Amino acid sequence: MTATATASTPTADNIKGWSRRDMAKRLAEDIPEGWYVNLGIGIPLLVSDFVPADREVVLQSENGILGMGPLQTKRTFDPWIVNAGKQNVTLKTGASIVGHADSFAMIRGGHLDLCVLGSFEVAANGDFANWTTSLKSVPAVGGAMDLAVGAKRIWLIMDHTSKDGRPKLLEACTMPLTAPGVVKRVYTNLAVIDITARGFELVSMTPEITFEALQARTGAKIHRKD
Amino acid sequence: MTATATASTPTADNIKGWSRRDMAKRLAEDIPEGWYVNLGIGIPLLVSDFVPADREVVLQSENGILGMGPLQTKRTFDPWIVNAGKQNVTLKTGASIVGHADSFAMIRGGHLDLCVLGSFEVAANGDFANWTTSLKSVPAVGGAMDLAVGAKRIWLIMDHTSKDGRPKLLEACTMPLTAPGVVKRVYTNLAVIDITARGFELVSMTPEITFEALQARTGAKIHRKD
Amino acid sequence: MAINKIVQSFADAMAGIKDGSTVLIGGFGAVGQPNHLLDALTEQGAKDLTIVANNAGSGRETGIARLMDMGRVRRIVCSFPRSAGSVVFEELHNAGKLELELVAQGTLAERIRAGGAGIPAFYTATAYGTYIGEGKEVREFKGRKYILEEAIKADVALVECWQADRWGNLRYRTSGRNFNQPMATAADLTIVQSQHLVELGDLGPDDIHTPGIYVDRVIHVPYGDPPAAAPLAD
Amino acid sequence: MAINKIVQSFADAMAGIKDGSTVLIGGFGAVGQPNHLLDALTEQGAKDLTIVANNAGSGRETGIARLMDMGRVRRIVCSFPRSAGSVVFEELHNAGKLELELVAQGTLAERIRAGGAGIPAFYTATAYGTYIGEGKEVREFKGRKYILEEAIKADVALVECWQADRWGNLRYRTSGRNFNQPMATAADLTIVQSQHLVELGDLGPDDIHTPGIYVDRVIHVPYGDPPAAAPLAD
Repeated sequence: MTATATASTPTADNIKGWSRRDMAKRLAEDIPEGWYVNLGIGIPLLVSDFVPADREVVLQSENGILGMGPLQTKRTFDPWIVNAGKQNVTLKTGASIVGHADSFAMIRGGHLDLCVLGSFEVAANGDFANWTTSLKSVPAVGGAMDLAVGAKRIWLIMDHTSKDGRPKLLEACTMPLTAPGVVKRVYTNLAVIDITARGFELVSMTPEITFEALQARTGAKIHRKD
Repeated sequence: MTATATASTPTADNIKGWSRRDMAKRLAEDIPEGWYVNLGIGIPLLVSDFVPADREVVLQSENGILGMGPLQTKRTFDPWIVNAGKQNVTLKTGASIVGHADSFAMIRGGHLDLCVLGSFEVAANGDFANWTTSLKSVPAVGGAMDLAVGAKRIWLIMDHTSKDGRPKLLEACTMPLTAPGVVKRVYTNLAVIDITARGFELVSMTPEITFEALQARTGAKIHRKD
Repeated sequence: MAINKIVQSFADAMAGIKDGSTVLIGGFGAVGQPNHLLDALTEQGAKDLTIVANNAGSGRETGIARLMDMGRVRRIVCSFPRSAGSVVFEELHNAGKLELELVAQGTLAERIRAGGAGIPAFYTATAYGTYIGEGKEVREFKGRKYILEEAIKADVALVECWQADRWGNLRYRTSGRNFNQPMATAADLTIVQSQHLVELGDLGPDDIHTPGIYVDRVIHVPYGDPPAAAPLAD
Repeated sequence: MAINKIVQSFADAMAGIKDGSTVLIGGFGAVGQPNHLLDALTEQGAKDLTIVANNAGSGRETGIARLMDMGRVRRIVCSFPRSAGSVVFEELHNAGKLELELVAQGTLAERIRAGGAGIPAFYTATAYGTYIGEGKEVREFKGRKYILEEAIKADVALVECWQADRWGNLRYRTSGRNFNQPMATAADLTIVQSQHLVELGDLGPDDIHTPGIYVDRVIHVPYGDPPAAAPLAD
């Protein structure tokens, strides 16, 4: 638990670790063929660029698309197809459309193998906070809380620390929760970390850093896998 | 309340009143254009034969048909279309099909203007019993209880008395209820009777009988409309 | 005579909507927005409205934003009130002139579906243990905790679709289905603007997204395509 | 590699079904019955089953009736157990060898839909104040009384459809949709017999009744038409 105390002090840092594209690629490679996956708005959507071409993964968008393809181009333009981030996207061959009630029934009924989300904070008990940093101004929640409890697995893709060096992987979240106890794995710029009954467990880390330096940048104990 | 006492004594009876087809015709004429109507299995289905040809009424069948047409003939045979009574029926132009969950959402959500059912008994408070005469043997319920609470109006079409002359319109049902307090109108071989806050209220009756004779064949007080 | 739900004017489409109504408004992003019906509702004048929609509008000139800007809305129930362009919402909400009920998007969809399906309330894991779930009844089923959510049943639903016939049978075009489909089922008066009118029977029985029983009025509004979401790559 | 849910044998279709499973069985009347899958399940040998279906089978030679007659079923959840021909059900139930849970048809459909949608329980007016509702929790919402019903989530669903592709996207033919559609969503293992196999993309995105996410295995069973319900008039 001394790690926590150390880590809550901002750490002067010139270790950048993996880029967002590296993180997305690493995560994409961990998705097996045939999984049904929802990618949150923003960085998570990058994951779709890195799913190996010979691997069929079916992307869901919470506004009712199953089988979402890449962003539209001028050549494929169809303004009637948008994803949850309200971008114009394509449909893959085999795609299907449902309305919002059926789409969220799919999400909340435990049918997605994986949902990848960004996050402000994650705790060693699997709590995470990704919908608002504060309740002072009016927050917007969208489908985050539904995805958080509905998918079989929640994986987060996020920076390991804030810009001023404070850890985002914590003993307990400080921001309003999206859902308690649901995160299974976190992909950061410094490491890939599972969340198990023991708390954070290291899967892999960037060679730019030592385990001790990683621990120092993390707000709760990191266990090594047995 | 003396009526009740009188009526519970079987009444030797050679008044037949209206035929089933008469009852069905009378009920059909009371259905306005544009109503969505579910007709129960058996006698209620007869009603569809008497909807005036120039009046569009949309029939629902609880296994997912909206816009049910007449029974199939050898000429129109399609074994893939059945109604709730498991008869091969036709679809009208404009018909739509849904699955069982969506069909009962339609029924239970209060979207049907009317459901016509047969019944063993009905009470002056709107309770009715049409699914089983007894719980001694294994009963089957089907969609009766869903229709009973879901439709905007429940109208019953039934004999006024049992074969041995006992009233089926009662102060309180003796058989297991299908639903409490939902019946709005009863079409029998002797009369058409509304159920209001006062109880049974006479709408019309066969000229073969007097009001007193009708009352004698009824297990609760019949009020005349004001 | 025959059933004919097609109306010829926006005034007929909006007839009878009362002050104080709860109004469901379909659409997600720029797609499937019943903007012409919203403008007609603004014209019609009903006020003190509660509106239920995924977003709280953007800009000031049209749709939900205009209705709010005209002071017709007392309360909004939505999942994503704040977005680029939600200026009217923020002004009114900050000034205390517009109540907000924030609902998770899936819970919103399910509450509306429940309203149409005769389910007064249901349990869901969504928002348990969060700010949004605070104060709601918690109950455990098979070792997991859920909160109780009540149905949303409205006076009016405004819906946009691709094809409609005189019975009110509807089909949506791809992402235009969104909230339009559940909302069509959950109001006493469902009003639809349709890009195309088709003959009864043109929509096959296995291909209808919203059966006509849910629809009260249809008006033909062939406005064309929604705007592109953002500039596209070549 | 590619996703391919199509299996070539009934043994592959039934692989892994365990004793004690809860099995949803689609169909209504003679239409949409997954009878070939039921026979394959009988062959596969799993026993001590709970089955969920609208009816309790008829005859003795096929389908649910045969599965029960072979002693594989411990409990049945259905709305209409007794009908012409339900001889096996009556024998076993009367002999105390088969438990029955009688459920109103709409509640059955909604409980299954809830199982697929992550709703653990919901309130319904159906069966309040009746024998079937006895002992269930009663609660009032807006002045009306409802009972609490819990979701049905199963180990296996057996489904019949008209068209299927290798992703498991399904379309049903008219009355064949029935319980097949909600049941496909509510099991850990959904097995489908399809009259036709089609290429991926043959089913338009707006025309799919069951998205492939709900389906695990598809087997091609072009058995033709169900029998006529009764002799027809000329």
